[in-house]
Amino acid sequence: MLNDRLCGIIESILFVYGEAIDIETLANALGHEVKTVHSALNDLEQELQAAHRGLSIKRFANMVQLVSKADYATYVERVLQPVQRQSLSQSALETLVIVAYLQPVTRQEVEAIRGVKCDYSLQSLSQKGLIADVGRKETLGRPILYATTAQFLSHFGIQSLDELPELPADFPGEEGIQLKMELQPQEKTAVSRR
Amino acid sequence: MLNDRLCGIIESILFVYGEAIDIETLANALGHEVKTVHSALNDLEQELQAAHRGLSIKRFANMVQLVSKADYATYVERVLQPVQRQSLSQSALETLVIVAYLQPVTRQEVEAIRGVKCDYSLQSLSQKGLIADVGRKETLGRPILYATTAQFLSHFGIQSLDELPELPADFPGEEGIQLKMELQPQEKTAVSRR
Amino acid sequence: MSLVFNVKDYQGPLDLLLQLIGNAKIDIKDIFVSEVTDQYIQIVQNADSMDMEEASEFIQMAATLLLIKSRSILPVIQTEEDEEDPETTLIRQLEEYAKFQQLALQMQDFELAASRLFSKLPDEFPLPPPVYELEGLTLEGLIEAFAKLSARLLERDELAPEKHKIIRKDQHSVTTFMKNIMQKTRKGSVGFAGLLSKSPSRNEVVTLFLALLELLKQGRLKVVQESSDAEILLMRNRREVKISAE
Repeated sequence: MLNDRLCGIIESILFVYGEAIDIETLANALGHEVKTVHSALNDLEQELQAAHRGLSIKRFANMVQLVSKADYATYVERVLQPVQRQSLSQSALETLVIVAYLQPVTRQEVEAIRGVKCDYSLQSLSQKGLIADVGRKETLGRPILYATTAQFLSHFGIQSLDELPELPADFPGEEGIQLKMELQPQEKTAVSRR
Repeated sequence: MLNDRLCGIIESILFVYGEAIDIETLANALGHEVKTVHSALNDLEQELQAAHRGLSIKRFANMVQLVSKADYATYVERVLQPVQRQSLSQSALETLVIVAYLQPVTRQEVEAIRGVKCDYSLQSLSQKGLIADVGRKETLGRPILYATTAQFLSHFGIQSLDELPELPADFPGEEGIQLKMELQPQEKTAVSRR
Repeated sequence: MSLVFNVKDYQGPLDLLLQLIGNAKIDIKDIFVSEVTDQYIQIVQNADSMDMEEASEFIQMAATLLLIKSRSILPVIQTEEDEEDPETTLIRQLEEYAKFQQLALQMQDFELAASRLFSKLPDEFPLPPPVYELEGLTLEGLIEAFAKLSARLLERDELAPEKHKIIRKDQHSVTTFMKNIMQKTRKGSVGFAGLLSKSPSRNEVVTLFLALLELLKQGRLKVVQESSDAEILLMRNRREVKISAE
């Protein structure tokens, strides 16, 4: 190919440049006619279609840019955003327990029990897919209701919420929780489990 | 080529990543063995040697980076002026070379050879990430030991320390250095790395 | 020969000496029989505005050179046996340093070659939301978290009891009241009020009344009230009496 070297040079320039570059600027710098550069770009474009190439050319208006190949985007994502291994903090676990037993439950209700702000732990549990926003409570401010997800069940190795351990009759927490629940009276039976 | 697609995927990732990436990280993210990735990198490297390719692969330590081809540097510079070349000062270079050959080495040992104070050049090399503090020598005063980094290899375009030019045959070497070291008598083997 | 040197152009006294040796085209070992020593001392003397920090090393070297020169003029001073004479030390140091200078020069070529490889900045790549792989989640951990939470809640409630009213578990149930009524009516009729405790809660009254209604529905009890404000008398149905008598 006559344009072999020119193709290589253009690839080199586009690579380092990173952004889109005006084809005329490119031609001037290389001392070639715009036509020649266009033809070299055509060759390059064709060559980049092969599976062993990870790049592609983007042309728009009179600009050209070297970009990564869309087909391989998922692999790029895997490297840039590897799966993060995490465990839950004690505070997140507590929040999760409250949501699991009292769902659907609002942030305010969880906070009333834990006695601390829970925005962060609720957000982090949501992000991890353990709880989800399942609607809004029809009270003042229509607060978001949280419930556990199917992923929650699978993470803890249970098939349904019924398998959650029953609370012992004399469980000190039970009383405390129900007490707090009076602040926001609700029918325990009206809970809709997903 | 069996690795066709893998080559393309790696090229794509290296392109987006821009910086040098750890080969193990790459292999983990792709779900391949390090060996397989190395072999794909070899294929890619060979393929990039063709005139119509403007890129090349730089490997150092356990890292790999996609860079432009050296042969086409003058063209790249025509478009991208001014390209900042970071070459080291004579005094920094001398200090760095001594560290490279005698690592791990203390400031006092470097100064004994150069015959001048080296605090400043060691500090500036550390700042540039070319050398790093790797521990302390178990002698009086527990002086800091310096060694070169992966960045050092990258700066000089070599894959490992084995590629450093060989020491001249009649190099006085250990003997000569130990002469100066008499000021701080110490066992060269007593090095403790962190 | 006018030497216009600035010591700042050199990487220290060894560098300057090597340059002078190079200019004089002599072997390092011949340094003391050449004019290099004189040249060196002259340069250091003529150098104006040296800062003390840099100067000290150059001056120290000048002193060493002068010592060596004086030794060559004076009758030989016997040095201690295992002590190296300053000439040997300096030559060794110069040779050693020269090697590293040579290596540095080669490394400069490497550096130049490597500087022809340009990298590119990372792309701004749109990423999907992060994926988390959760580890160490167990049912036991969940229960434990609940236990800890409960313990803390209890402690908190004990610390500030006045803040909350304690609601007791329901002590009364319809079934137990039904049993009570049947037992107390065994020996004849009983007044409704007589079945209640001394200071009954509303809950107790209601539950007792519910138990009463239930027994009436089942036909096991009869209720008699003389007038609307008279006491309600409860008595067993005859059939019930019969059955229990049998």
